[in-house]
Amino acid sequence: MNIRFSGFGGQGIILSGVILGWAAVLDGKNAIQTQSYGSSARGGSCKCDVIIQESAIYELEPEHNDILITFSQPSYNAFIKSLKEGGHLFYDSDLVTVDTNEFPCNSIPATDIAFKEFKQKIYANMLMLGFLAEKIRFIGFRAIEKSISQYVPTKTIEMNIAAFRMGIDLAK
Amino acid sequence: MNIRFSGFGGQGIILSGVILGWAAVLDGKNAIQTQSYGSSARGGSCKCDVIIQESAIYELEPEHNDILITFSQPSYNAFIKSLKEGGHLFYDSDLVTVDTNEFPCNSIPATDIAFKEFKQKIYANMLMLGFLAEKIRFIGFRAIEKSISQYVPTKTIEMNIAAFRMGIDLAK
Amino acid sequence: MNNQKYLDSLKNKTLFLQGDEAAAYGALFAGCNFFAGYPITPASEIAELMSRELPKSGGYYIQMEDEIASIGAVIGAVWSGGKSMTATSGPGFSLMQENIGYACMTESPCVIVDVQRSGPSTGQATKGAQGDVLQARWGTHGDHEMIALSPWSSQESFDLMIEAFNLSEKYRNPVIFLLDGEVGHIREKVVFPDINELNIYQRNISLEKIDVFGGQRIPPMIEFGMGQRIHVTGSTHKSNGMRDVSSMEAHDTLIRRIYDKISSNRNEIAHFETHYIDNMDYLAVSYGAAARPTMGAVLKLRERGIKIGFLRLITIWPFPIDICTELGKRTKKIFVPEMNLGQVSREIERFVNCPVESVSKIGGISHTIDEITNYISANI
Amino acid sequence: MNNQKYLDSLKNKTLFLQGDEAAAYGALFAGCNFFAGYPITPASEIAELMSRELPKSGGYYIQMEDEIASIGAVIGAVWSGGKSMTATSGPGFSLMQENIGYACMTESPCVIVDVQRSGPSTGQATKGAQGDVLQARWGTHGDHEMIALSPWSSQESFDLMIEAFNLSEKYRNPVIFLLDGEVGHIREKVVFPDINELNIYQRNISLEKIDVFGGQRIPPMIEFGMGQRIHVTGSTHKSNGMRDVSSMEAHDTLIRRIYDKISSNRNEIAHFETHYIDNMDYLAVSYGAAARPTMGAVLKLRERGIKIGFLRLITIWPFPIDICTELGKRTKKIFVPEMNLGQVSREIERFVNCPVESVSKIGGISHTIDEITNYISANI
Amino acid sequence: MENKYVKYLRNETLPTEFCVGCGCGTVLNLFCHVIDEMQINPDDIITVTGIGCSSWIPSPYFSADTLHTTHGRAIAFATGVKVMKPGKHVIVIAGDGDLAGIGGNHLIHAARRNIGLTVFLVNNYIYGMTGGQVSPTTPSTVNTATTPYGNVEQPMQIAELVAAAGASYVARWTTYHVFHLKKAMKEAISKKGFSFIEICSQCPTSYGKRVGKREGIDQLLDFKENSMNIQNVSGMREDELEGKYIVGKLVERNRLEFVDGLLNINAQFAEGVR
Amino acid sequence: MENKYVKYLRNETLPTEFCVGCGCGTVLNLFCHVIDEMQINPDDIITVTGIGCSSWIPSPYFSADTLHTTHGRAIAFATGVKVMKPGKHVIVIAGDGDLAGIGGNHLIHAARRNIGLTVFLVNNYIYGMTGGQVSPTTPSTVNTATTPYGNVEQPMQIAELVAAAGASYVARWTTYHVFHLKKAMKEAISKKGFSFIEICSQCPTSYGKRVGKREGIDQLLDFKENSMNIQNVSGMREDELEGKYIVGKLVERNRLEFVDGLLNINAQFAEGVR
Amino acid sequence: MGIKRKKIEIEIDERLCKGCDICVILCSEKVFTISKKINSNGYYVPIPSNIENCNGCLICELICPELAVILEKTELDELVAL
Amino acid sequence: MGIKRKKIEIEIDERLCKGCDICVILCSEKVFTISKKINSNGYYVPIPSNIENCNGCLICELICPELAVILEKTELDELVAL
Ligand SMILES: Cc1ncc(C[n+]2csc(CCOP(=O)(O)OP(=O)(O)O)c2C)c(N)n1
Ligand SMILES: Cc1ncc(C[n+]2csc(CCOP(=O)(O)OP(=O)(O)O)c2C)c(N)n1
Ligand code: SF4
Ligand code: SF4
Ligand code: SF4
Ligand code: SF4
Repeated sequence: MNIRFSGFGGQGIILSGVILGWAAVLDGKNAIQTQSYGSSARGGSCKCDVIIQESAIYELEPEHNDILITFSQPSYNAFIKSLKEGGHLFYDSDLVTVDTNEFPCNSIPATDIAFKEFKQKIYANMLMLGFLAEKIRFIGFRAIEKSISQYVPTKTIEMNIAAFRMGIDLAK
Repeated sequence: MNIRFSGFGGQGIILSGVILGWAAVLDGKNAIQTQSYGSSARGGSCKCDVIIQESAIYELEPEHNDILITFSQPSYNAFIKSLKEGGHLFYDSDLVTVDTNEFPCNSIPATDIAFKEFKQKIYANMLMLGFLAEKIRFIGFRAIEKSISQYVPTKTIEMNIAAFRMGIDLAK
Repeated sequence: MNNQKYLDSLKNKTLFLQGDEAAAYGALFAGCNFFAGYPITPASEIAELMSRELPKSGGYYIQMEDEIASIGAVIGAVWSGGKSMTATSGPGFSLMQENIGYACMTESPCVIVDVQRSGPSTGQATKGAQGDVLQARWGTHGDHEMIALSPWSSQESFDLMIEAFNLSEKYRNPVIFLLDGEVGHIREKVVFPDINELNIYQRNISLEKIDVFGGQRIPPMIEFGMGQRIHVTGSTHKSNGMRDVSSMEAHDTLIRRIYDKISSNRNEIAHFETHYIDNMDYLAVSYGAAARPTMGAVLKLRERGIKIGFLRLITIWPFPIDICTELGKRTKKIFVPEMNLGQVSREIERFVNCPVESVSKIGGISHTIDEITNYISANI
Repeated sequence: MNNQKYLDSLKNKTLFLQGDEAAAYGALFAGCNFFAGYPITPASEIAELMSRELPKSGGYYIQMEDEIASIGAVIGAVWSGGKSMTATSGPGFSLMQENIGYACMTESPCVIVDVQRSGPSTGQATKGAQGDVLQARWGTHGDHEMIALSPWSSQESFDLMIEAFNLSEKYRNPVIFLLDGEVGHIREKVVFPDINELNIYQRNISLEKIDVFGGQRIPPMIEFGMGQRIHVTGSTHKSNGMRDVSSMEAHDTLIRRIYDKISSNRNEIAHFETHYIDNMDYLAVSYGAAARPTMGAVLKLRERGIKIGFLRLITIWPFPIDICTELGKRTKKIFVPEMNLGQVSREIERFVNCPVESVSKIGGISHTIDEITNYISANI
Repeated sequence: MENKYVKYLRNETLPTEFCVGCGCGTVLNLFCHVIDEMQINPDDIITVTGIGCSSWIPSPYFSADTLHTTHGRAIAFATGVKVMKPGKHVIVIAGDGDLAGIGGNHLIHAARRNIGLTVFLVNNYIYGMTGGQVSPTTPSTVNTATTPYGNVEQPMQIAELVAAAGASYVARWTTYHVFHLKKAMKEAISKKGFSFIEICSQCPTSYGKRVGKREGIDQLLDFKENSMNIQNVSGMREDELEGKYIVGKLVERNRLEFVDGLLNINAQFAEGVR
Repeated sequence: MENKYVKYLRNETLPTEFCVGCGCGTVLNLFCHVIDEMQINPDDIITVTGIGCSSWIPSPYFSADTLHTTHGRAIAFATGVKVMKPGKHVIVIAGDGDLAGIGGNHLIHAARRNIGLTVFLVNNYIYGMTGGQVSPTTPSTVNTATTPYGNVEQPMQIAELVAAAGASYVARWTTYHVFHLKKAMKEAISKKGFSFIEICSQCPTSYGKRVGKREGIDQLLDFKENSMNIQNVSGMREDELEGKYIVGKLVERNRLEFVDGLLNINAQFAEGVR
Repeated sequence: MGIKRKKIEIEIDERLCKGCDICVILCSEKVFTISKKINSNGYYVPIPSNIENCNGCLICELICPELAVILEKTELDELVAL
Repeated sequence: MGIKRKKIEIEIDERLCKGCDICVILCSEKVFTISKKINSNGYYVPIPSNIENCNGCLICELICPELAVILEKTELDELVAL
């Protein structure tokens, strides 16, 4: 399964991918995570890819994705082409306008909810991760929560997990 | 014919070789000149090799010399081994003590004569060149004089040629 | 906290690490206690991790003013008892070349990581490549041998870095750790070993006065501060280290020894992995990032009934000549997927008579499995 | 005095020159008007002559603070209308590698002289060698091609330097002038030509706005100050020069074009000389200093009735593949005298099936004719 | 409608790729003003730059001949340019890491040589482009990506160093001091010989966030509040000056410009070989 | 009988390969005296050097651990040495071309970093070993092998530059000032932090002969006659100072030494990962 | 020479502005206000809502890192304008 | 504390001296004279011919580039020596 997170730098895109990838490993699967960085992480679109498989992973850069998660219009525009036929699209409904109906779409106004519920936009990524995890049940919630608690600053673990769980609820 | 000039830095060793080599070319022969330089030119022995041939010269560093000219004891010690059987040894009789009688020897107290006759030790090299040129008649005197006048500072051409000619006379 | 305690604290841990980070941890396990470097994409992660972890294990991190200074400090540290390393990418690796030659000439054990990016020149700074393979061998002036290793995963990056330090100490030669931007930046699972079960080659140090630069094929070292007043120089030297720049014999003896200590141990240094070579018509040879899709392609091709074997190089230099020569006799054609315009493929050509075809890809995106599969299918 | 007058004053002169000096005069005849360098044995004579002669011909000499700055200034001068060069030896050549890659990437015509000395590292500073042959090809990071020429006499040093500038301008690539300490320091007869009868390749400059970095295999240049506001970068760029560091296509197109412009013109660039190849059992291949005693040995061996041919390489890179392949088919064995541990011999191995034997000599003293003669006699 | 100075830029490259609130854009902006006010035709400008965010100011944005070189080597390349094009304005703009870190030697030697380059060093106290590693100008004790436990080195006083190296014109200003900086830029460009301005600039992304100044404006306000003119600092102790930005003109003097020196020599041969 | 300081030398390397009357030998001589008077065991000294005649002072002559590095890089190598051996005296001796020419960047950064090295820069105003090419310290107008029509560059004021870079101790003396220089060497070696002495030295072979001073003594007499103490030059004009050797101590100050800084950090982890 | 009266027009270039708010904060006369409107690049472009307060100091135009402040200052000759 | 009398011995190490004559010229008391005798390396080694003039300043010993001046200064306690 190839998953791409995308958006602006500073939206926690890469962290989402790392958390998901590590969760997959904790869940006994194989996973690799890659990201785009450097100058393009400042201005334009930023992306983070995760490949999760039962078998050994030999592909390094997937040509097509099964899932695309996007938090900005420019990144949506840039990456929508990479989504496989039948792939799933997740996006922040406040920040992205979708101009195709080729794909099953799942959206929440994650950033807005995060700001309203947790006082900080930065929790949008965990909201979305929960939303994704519930919609596509491929990694155990436990593993994801464990992964979250290992990757976010200790003081924010609780909030992040709360956001993650709210994402799950929103998907139900 | 392989000729090696040797002595201390500052005795005009290399200039002698260059002048002789160029003279050979002016005389219609093939000639190459090489020299040792760098740190060894400061302290220890310094050498300058000239190869003169009618045919094209393919050898770059002669293993053995037909003629060795030497102006210092250390360089004599270092290079006497390089002289071929039957090779000719030329040296400044004040500065070098010869400890072999394997070779035909030719010596003059060139430095002393230079100082006495020309007020400067530096003309010893041209004295020796004249001495050599007369003893081993292999390059025309004309060519050598022309070469001298091209290589020494304009103001000293006359003195250098005078020294050269005195060398010739001393060899007669 | 000393190194032992620090490493105990990491015992048997499993982490999700980039190849760069895994390499840095590998170095710490190998006993690296000095890192000097200069930031550059895609190698900066190594410096950053070392700056964070080295002080914990009692080592030292220093960011120098450039790459030339970095490799200089690394070599200075070696002779002062350090196990030391630096990490850079192509532009910095080019700048280091003069002093890499110095490390060869003075037989200074150290590890130089080159996380290859898409070149030449500044190229595509954030994209991976395998374009420095021949530079790793020939980048510095004058005759020398070189050891270079290239891992294909984060776990191997960790493991191989330990091997890099071991080889470096054992052969008293710099070792080039040829990561590529792809492997350097993939994050995947890495399991740390128990340091007490690892085989760490301890520097061979003589407490008595011996010839540090000759006498035996790989002389033991004496370090600064041991009261032996050693003399270390990149100029031609006698076996006691004293400069001798005019004798042909001194040079010939020194350089041939330094050369031979590597090339005559080729088979001991050369690591590789083979798959399906007992029953093959064709052979794929690859290494580092490109070896992963190649492995995927080999599996696919065999599923399709194409008898293809796979040789994955782990050691690139000294080149694993014997295995290439042998496999070259048993295959109709050799395919070499590389993220460059054909570098290892050239070396293979020297040892085989069958056609060698470079499956090259440049521009910073690694081969897909399908690309390699299709290329090979179409060209057999 | 301008360049024309200056060169007229040298017309048809015969001088007794070192290979270094001859190379410098060759550069002046080729129209070189900018030299930036840093002293180093055995290349300093080139700088010294240029510092003396360039002002006479209206050009500029500058001694920089190091070799990195020197090659930098050289490239800066190129884009500002200069025909420019630098000269160094191994240690400096290693330092220049990063910016040599920049010159390749930006297709900046210039000439870099490497008067090879005995390495690696500081080695034997005053002794000649041929140890940088493969470095000249692979010294900088990333995929690139290279042009490198190696003369065997003072006269050829002069003539070939003109060719070096011509090739550099024609192919818009740096050219490495691989002198060796031996040839660089022999003094022998050199005859200057009449500048008016020489074939000097004039830089192909476009007065109109065109793509300076693409569109055709070797695009014309536009220089600074022409009002075209060009953009020159060592990062991956589009054909108009503007940076594009994320597109695979941009990189692939650029790098393959730069590569192909050299390799596809291999036979036009590759100069060599053959002797006795019509009737041979064995072949000697050599170049530069080592080619002289080799020629002497070939003559001796033939006198003794041994049928040996001689291929003298003048262009080392791009490697003259065709002649090697062809001659390789007609000989039982190839002998390669080189003042290194076998560098060109490795390249030959790629293209022939017969045994290739390196007749290597290191330590700063060139082969004698007898050494080569005896070696070949004993090994046929 | 468009800002009239945008005409000095390569339009297709806009908006810039600089981070939001980065000082590099301000330097670019001021540079356009200066060129405009000095009525210099951009065709008479050759910009030379290295590698780093600050190097992007001329490359690709400013529309003139642009030589984007390797990391740290801009001044070396520019030397070749100036020698061959002494009539042009050869202007180097790059970062602290580039010009004073890896490139420090070229900087001091060019200053000593007094070659007629104009150098604008954008000092953002960090290696911005590579993601926030310590730079030679990072203040002591600051945590960066490679000084996680605080920087133990002293920051380099670049302007003072360049002055000691022999430059003809040296000043230091911040991106807050737009009027002073604009004036200084004009002086630097007009000055014969090596002229140099250290421009203290904000980098919210890689530096600011490490010192609790996450937005560009935060560092600008710091510049505003903590700058002191060089004329007022003599006699102050080192510790009193900590955290201060010492702005103003450090040096202005007349010495033989290097390329003039070369031209003088060549002039001796104008009529024949001497 | 033998001079008692010869015991500090590698006897088999004597007599030195320096030219007759070269100042390098005097520096070597004084260094032996200093080590003797300070009662430093040579086993506690690590000398580091570059390439050039001056670099031969420690390598091979002085009998201690010796790291003879590449041209210009001595200070970089020495940095690695000092970090791993903070208890040893790490002493760098090399030439102007080496340390301030090609190696200038390492010099200023080491001074800034204030790493506890002792650096003796032997300034002979020329590239001696390579046969007399212009150096960054060659005075203007002097003809050298590569400035046949006179040097058009300004000479670098190395001591002033190193002071501006942040060194803890900076002085300049000549080989004529043997007593002062000996004292300064002791101060430099004792000083915590980066300490630096520029030693003006004669090179009859490659420099002296180009300025009409063919013997070592000629330049020594020039040093004798034309030196001025730094305390007496303030207020003097540049042209008044031409041809003068400004000697004396430029700087002595206390700042955190770099390796101490590193050790402080490591000490934080002495009891566990923080 | 008569007294001059200045006419000032200020606009912000939507294409270029990145919403750093430097102009907003540094303008001593509070000419700009932060907006809630996102441009196509995703940035909040300030609004020059109090142009009449502008004293023509030019700092906004000079300091804007994106050359996005378009400020036109027309000096009208008072005598003519009257 | 008594008055000290100094006994000074000066020798030049033939093996090391290169005949630069720096000692000869810089000695203010003219202790050394230039010799005509060449050593085995070809250098003219000065002769410390006027040792009695030596004021013990030590400059010759310190400045000799070859560590060739051997100067032994023995301080004799006057009282004891008497
Ligand atoms: C030889 C070399 N080393 C390292 C790098 C990586 N690199 C790119 S930009 C940069 C430093 C940027 O810092 P600075 O010059 O201060 O510019 P800024 O980005 O902060 O404006 C570095 C180290 C490189 N490109 N080349
Ligand atoms: C990278 C490199 N460039 C150039 C040289 C050649 N080289 C040897 S010594 C030297 C300069 C010597 O000058 P300096 O350092 O002042 O020492 P001196 O000989 O004058 O004491 C140079 C340029 C070298 N060895 N390595
Ligand atoms: S990283 Fe810093 S310097 Fe670079 S563009 Fe962003 S704010 Fe500017
Ligand atoms: S060349 Fe100069 S510095 Fe070198 S040994 Fe001779 S006198 Fe001394
Ligand atoms: S300063 Fe410029 S970029 Fe920033 S908000 Fe104002 S107009 Fe926009
Ligand atoms: S100073 Fe020393 S080397 Fe020179 S003459 Fe006197 S004793 Fe000899």
